[in-house]
Amino acid sequence: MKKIECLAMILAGGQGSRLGCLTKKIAKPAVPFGGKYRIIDFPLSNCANSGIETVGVLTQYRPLELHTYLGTGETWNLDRKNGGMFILPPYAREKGADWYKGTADAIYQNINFVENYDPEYVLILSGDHIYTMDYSWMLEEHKMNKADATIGVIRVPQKEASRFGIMTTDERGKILAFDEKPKQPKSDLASMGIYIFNWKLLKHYLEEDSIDSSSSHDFGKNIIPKMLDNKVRLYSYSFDGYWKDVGTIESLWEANMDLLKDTPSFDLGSAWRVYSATPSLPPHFIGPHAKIKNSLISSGAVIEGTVENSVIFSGVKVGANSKIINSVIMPFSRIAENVLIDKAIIAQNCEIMTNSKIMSNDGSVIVIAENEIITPINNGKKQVG
Amino acid sequence: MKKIECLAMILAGGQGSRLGCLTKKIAKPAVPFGGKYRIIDFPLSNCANSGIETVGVLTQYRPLELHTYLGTGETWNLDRKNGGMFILPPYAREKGADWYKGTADAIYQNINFVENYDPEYVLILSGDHIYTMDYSWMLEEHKMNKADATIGVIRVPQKEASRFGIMTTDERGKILAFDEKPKQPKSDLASMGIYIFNWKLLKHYLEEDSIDSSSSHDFGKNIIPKMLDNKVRLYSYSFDGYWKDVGTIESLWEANMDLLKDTPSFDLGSAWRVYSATPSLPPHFIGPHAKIKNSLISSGAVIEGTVENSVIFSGVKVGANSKIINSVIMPFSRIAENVLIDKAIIAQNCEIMTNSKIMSNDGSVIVIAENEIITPINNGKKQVG
Amino acid sequence: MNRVIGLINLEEDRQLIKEITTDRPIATVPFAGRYRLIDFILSNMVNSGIINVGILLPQKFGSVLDHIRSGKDWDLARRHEGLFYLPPVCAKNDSASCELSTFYKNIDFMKKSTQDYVLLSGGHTVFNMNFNNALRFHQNTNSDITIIYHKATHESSAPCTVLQCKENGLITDIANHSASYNDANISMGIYLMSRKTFIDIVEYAYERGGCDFLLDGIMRLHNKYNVYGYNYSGYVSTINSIHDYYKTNMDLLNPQIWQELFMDNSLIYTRTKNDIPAQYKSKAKVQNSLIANGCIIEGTVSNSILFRDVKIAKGAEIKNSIIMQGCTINEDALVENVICDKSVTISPQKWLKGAINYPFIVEKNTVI
Amino acid sequence: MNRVIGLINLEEDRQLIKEITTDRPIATVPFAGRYRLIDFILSNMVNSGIINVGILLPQKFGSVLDHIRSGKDWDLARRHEGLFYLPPVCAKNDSASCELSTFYKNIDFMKKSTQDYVLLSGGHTVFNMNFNNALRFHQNTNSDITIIYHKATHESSAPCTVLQCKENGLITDIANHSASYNDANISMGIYLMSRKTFIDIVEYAYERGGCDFLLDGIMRLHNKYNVYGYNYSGYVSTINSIHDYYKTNMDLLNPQIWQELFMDNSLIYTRTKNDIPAQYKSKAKVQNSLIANGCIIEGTVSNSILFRDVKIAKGAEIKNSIIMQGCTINEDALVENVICDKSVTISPQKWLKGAINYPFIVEKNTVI
Repeated sequence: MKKIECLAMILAGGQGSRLGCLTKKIAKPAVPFGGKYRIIDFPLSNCANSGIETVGVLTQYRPLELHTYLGTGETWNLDRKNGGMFILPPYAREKGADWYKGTADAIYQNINFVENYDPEYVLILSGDHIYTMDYSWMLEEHKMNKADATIGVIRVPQKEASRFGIMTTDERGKILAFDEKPKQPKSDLASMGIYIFNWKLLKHYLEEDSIDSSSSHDFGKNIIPKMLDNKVRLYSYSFDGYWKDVGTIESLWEANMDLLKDTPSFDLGSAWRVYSATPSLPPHFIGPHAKIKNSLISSGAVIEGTVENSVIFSGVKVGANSKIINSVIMPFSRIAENVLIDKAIIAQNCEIMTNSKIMSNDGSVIVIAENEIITPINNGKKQVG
Repeated sequence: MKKIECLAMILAGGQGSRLGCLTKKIAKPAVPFGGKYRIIDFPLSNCANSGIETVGVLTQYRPLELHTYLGTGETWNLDRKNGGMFILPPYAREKGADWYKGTADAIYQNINFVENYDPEYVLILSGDHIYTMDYSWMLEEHKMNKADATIGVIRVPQKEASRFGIMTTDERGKILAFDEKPKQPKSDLASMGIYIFNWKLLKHYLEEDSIDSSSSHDFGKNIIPKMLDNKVRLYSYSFDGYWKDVGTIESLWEANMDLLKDTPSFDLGSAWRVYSATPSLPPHFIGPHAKIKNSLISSGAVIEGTVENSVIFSGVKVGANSKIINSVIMPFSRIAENVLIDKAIIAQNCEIMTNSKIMSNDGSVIVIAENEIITPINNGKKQVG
Repeated sequence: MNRVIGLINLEEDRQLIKEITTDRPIATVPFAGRYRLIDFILSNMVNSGIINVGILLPQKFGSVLDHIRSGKDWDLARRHEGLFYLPPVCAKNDSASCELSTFYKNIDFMKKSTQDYVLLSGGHTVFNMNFNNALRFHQNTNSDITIIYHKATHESSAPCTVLQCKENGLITDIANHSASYNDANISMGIYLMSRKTFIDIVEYAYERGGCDFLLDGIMRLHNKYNVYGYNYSGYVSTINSIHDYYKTNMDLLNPQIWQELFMDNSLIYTRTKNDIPAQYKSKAKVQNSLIANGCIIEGTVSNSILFRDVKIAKGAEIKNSIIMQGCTINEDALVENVICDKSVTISPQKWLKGAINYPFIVEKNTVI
Repeated sequence: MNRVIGLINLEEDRQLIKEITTDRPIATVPFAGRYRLIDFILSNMVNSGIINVGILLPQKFGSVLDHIRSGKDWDLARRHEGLFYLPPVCAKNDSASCELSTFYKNIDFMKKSTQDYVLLSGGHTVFNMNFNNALRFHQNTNSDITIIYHKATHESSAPCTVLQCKENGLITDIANHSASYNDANISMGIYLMSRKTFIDIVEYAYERGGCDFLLDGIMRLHNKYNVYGYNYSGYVSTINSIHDYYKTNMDLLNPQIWQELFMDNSLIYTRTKNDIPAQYKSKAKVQNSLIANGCIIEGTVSNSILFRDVKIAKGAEIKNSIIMQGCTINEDALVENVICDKSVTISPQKWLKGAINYPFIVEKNTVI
C-alpha cells in the first residue's frame, strides 16, 4: 500500500457507562447529538477536513449500530481506494485472542494495520469529544517543534482541572510535567486526549508497554509519563475553540444547549463542515399553531406544539398543546398532546403519552431510555442511568 | 429496517490450521484461489447471484486482510443502502465480552443483527468451500417441503464419507438420520455445510443451546442432532455440481488443478459470475520464448519461461528458462531464471532465486509461505504446515 | 420487480413551464424543500424492486447528471445493472431530439437485457406508488400494454391524456391533449409492457417516421394490442405549468398529503447533501410551513416552503411563498405569493407581492 | 496537488482517426488490452494528488459516461469535490461545439472553486507522469502558464504544436500545426496555470470570439504572460491517427515501455469489470503478446494484443494484430496486421491480412 504521512486512530471502544441508559444498547460514539449528528461524526469530520484520509476506528463495546452507522465511511468522504476508514475490532491470532485492555493496548494490537501504511506520524483521537479542529495545523507545529509527541491542550476552569490530565509547560509549549487527574492541579492546561506521535517511537513504547504486567496500558497513565521520564521531546498544542467532553449526562445535555441561542457557543453552521449521514426525510412541518424559538429542528419532524430552547432530531413528533423546554428529543420519539417536558433527554423511539409531565424537582437532567413508553402514571419516573 | 425474506450468515472466523503456513497471517476465507479469487468470493458471489443482498460475515481469526478485502462489499454488488454486507466480529457487552465458541454460538451472539431484518429464513454458509450454487432454488424447495430446516447435500466417494456429516433420507429427501463424521458411514450423502432454517425455530434452538454447558455450540454436532431428536421437519437438498472443501493443502491444490485442462472439472467461465476484486494491472505479457499450456494466467504477470498445468496469479514473474508445472503461484511472487517448480503452492510475494528447484520426492504438495526467499541452497525445504 | 427494466424519459414540452426551466428540464426542478421532481419516479421504481433504470437525457442534461450522478443515493450504483444513461440523439433537421429515435438507437441494449418487462415513464409527476400491484394486474389480464391512470378531481382546461376504459380496464379510446373533466381517467404517462412489445412498438413506429411513443406507437397500434388501464388512487400531481408547480407545493402544507407522499409509504430518496438542522432564533415565528435543514430563521414565515440554507433575517416576513435553496431574505423585507429560484437575495425593506393564483417568479441568482 | 483542479477537454479533431471513432471520442478508444485512452490522463491526475477533475464532454459523450460513470474506479467519487462533467454547449451556427464557450458558460463554477491552480489537458495521450515536479517548476519560475512538452524522437509530417524554449524554459515561439523534427519540443497539450490566469484567458478570448484555448487564448496573449515549457522525459505517445494507434499498441510489446507505463510508476486505473484469468488450452501457442483476462486461447498468437474475452479457436493464427474485447476468431482463421474493433467474429478458415504500416480495420460487431 501507499506510504502516507499521517494516519489517525480513533478510540471508539468504550462503553461510556456514565451516560447511563443512553449507552445500554449502543456504544458511546454512536450516541445522537445536536439534532442530526452522532458523537463520532466530530473526530471523523475533523480528519476528513484536515486531509487525513486513512483512519482506523477501534471498536469493542456493542458495535453493531456503530458499525452500521460508519458503513463504508462514505459519509465522511472516507471511502477511498487507497486508505479510507477501517473498522478495527479485537481479533483472534494463532495463539488465541485478546480484547483491548486499554487505549494503548488497542493501538498495540493494531500495529500491523498501521505498519501497512508506514506512516511518519500517528494521530490518536477519542470518539467522545465535541469540537471542530484542523489537525493539520497541529501536525505543522509538531514538525516545527521537531517533537516526538504533541498533545492537544485546552484551558479548563481551575475547579474542573482535577478531572483531566494536567500539564505544566515552558513558554515554548514544551511539556515539563504531566499529572493524570491530579488532586492538586498545578495548572489549568488540560489534555484533550489528542496525541500526535512519531510512529517509530510510539511503536517502541507500545511494545515495551505490552510486556509490562504492571501497566494499565493507557496513554495518559502509562505511555505519556514514561515518555516524560525518558526525556522524550513532548510538546503541547494549544486549542482555544469550543471543546467538550460529553462523557456524562450533564455534559451531553450542556453541549446540546450550547448549540442554541442567537449566537451559540458552538456554531454548527460555521465554515467547517461536520458530516453526518442524512436520512431520506422531507423538510419538517410546522403546524398552524406551533411556537418555536431558540431551537434546532431536523428533517421529518412534525411540530404542532411549543418548542423552546431545545434540540429536536429527525422524525420527532410534538403534538398540539405540548411544550418542550430545555430538552433534547432524539430521533423518531413521539410526544403526544398536552405533554410538558423540561430539562430532559429523551432517547430514540420513545413514546410519551398524552398529559405526561417529564421534569425533575432537583434541577438535574432527566433521561428516558430508548423505546420507552411513558404514560401520565409513571411520568415522574426518573432514569439517570 | 426493511423486512427481508432470507438473510445469509457466512462463517468466516476459522483459522484453517490444516492449511498450515498459508493461514499464518490471514484467515482461511482470504486465501487466494484460482488465479484471481479468494475463497470467500464463492459464497459471497453465490449470495449476490441468488438475489440474497443482506449478508453477515462472521470473522474472528486474523481478520485484517479479510476485512480489507471485503471492504464495502462493492465487489459482490453488496454495498446496498438497505441491507448489503456486514462484517460481524465478536464484541463486548455491558456484562463483558465473548469470543465465538462455535459455529452455532457465532450466530447466537448475532441474534440482534438478524432480528433487525426480521427474516423468515436464514441461510448459514461457510467461508471455505469452492462451488457455484443458486440458493434461491434451495429456498424454493425448502418452502415447497414446508421444511423447518434444509441441509445442502452432495454425494461423496464412500471412502471419504467419514470426513463429513452423513445423512440418511427417505425418497422425498426427508432426513431420517444424521451422523457427524461417522466411522461406519451409512450412506454417501454428505452435508455441504449449507443450511436454511426458519429463523424463529433456529433462534429458539440457539437460545437453548447457549445455556447448555455440555454443548460445543456447533451446527453439525449439536443443533442438527437435537432438531432430529425433536422430530423437526429436516429436509435435504441435493446438489450435483462441482463442490470442494478446500480445508487442506492437498484439496486446495486439487481444486486449483480442477480449473485447468481443455474441459475443466470446474469452469470459472460459465454463465454464473464469480465476483472478485480486480487489481489495476495491465494484461499479462508473454515473452518471445515463453511456452504455455493448460494454464490460467492473470493480469500483470510476465512470463518468459514455461508454464504447464499451473495457475498463475496477478503480477507473478516467471524468468527465462524457468519451468512451472502442476503448481499454483500466488500474487506478486517472482520466479527468477532457470528455476524448476513442480507440484507446489507458492504463497504471495515470494522470491524464488535463480537455479532453485522446488519439488518433493514423495508426490505431496510443497508449500512456500508468504514473503519467503528461496535460494538454491535451501531449495529442498519442504513446508507443509 | 427485478424482472422489470425502468425507463425514464426526460424529453418534454418545456414551453409549459418555461420560467424555472431555462437551464434544466422539468424533471430537475427543485420541489418540496429538498427534492427534484425526478426523485419521485426514481424512488418509486427503486421501492418497487426495480434495479435497472435507464434515463433518457434531454438536451440540457447538465442538471440531471449533477443531481443523479451514479445513482448511489437511490441505491442504483451497482457493478452490474443499476443506473444507465441514454444520451439524446440529435435529429438532423430540427434541434429537438425525439424519444423514439433515442430508443431506436439504443434498441440493441434493450434486446440484450435479461428483464421481461419495461416500465416507461416521464419524470415530472409527484406521487408515491409501488408498481407491484400494477404488474400483477398486467399479468392477470391479457394486457399487452398497461397504462397507469388516476381519476381527475376537478375540471381543468390544461391539456392531458384522457382514457376511456371498460369495466375490466380495457381501454377503448385514448384522447391526447384533451381537456379534463371531473372523474376523467387521466393517464399518468406510465406504460407497462413486455420487453418484446416495447421493442416491437419502437421499431414499428420509428421505421414509419414516428417520434412520440404514445402518439406514433401506442395510439397507432391500438388495434393490434390489448391496452389496459390501471387505476391508481393515491395522490397524483403532474407538473406541467407554473400553476401546477405552485399549487402542488402548497398541497404539501396539507399534513395528510405530506404524510402520504413522504412518511407513510416507502421513502422518497434524493441526492444527499451535508446540512445542519434548521436554526430558530429568539424572534422566530413560523406557522404552517415546511422548513428544510440548514435554514436560519429570525423572522416570520407562514404558509410557505423554505428549501435548504435559506436565511430569513429579523423583521422579514414570508407568506404563501416558495423560497428555494440558498436564498437570503434580509431585514424587514416582505415576500408574499412569490417563487424565488435558487440563490436569490432580497434586500432589506423590499416588498414583493404576487397574486395567489399568479405567483411572482424571481429568477436564479437575482439580487432585488 | 489538492490545490489543483484538473480539466480534461475531450473536444478534438476527430477526422484524424475516424475509423474507430464513429461512435466515440478518441479518449474512449480501447487501448492496451484493457484501457481507454482517457485512463492515462485521469490516472496521472489522481496519482499526482488531484481530487477535483472536470471533464468537458464531447458531442458523442455516451461512451464517456459509460466508462467513467461516477469516477469511483479512479477514486474520484467523493461527496465533495471529486469528478464533475461539463456538458457541451452547442454553438448556434455550426454543429461543432467549442471549448472556450463551454469553459465560459461554466466560469462561475471555476470562480467559486477553492483550488489555486488549473491543469488543463486533452484526453488521448499515453503516458504515466506525476505532475508534482511540473507544479514545483511552475512555482519556482515566474511562469504564468507552463506547457508540458516532450522531445520528438523522430521526424514526422503529422501536425503537432512545436515550442521554442530558452534554456530556462521560457517559450519564445509556439508553432501550431507544424511538422516535427528530431529533438523538437512537442507540446503535450497540457497547460498549468493559476486559476485566475485561466479565468482571465477564457474571458478575454471568448469575449473576442475565440474558440480554441491555445490558438485564441495562449497564442494571442503570448506577449502578456510568461509562458514556460516543462520537459517531460518519459514515454509519450499522443494518438492522432490510426497509425499512431497501431504503433503505440505495438510499442507495449517492448517490455521496458510496458513496465514504465503500467508497473514501475503509479498504477493506471480503468473501469473494473468482472473477468476470469486467461485460459490457455493444450494446443495454445502464444509468444510476445499481451493477453487480457477472460481470453480463451486454443490457437496461435504472436506479436499481438488481445483484449478481454477474446476467443482464439484451434488452428487459428493471430499475428501483429490488435483484437478488441469480445472478438471470436474461429478455427483455422488467419489474422495478420489487423485491428478488430469490439465483438468482431471471424469465421473458420477466413484469412485477413493488412500491411504492417497500413493495418486492416474491421468495424465493431462485424461478422466476416
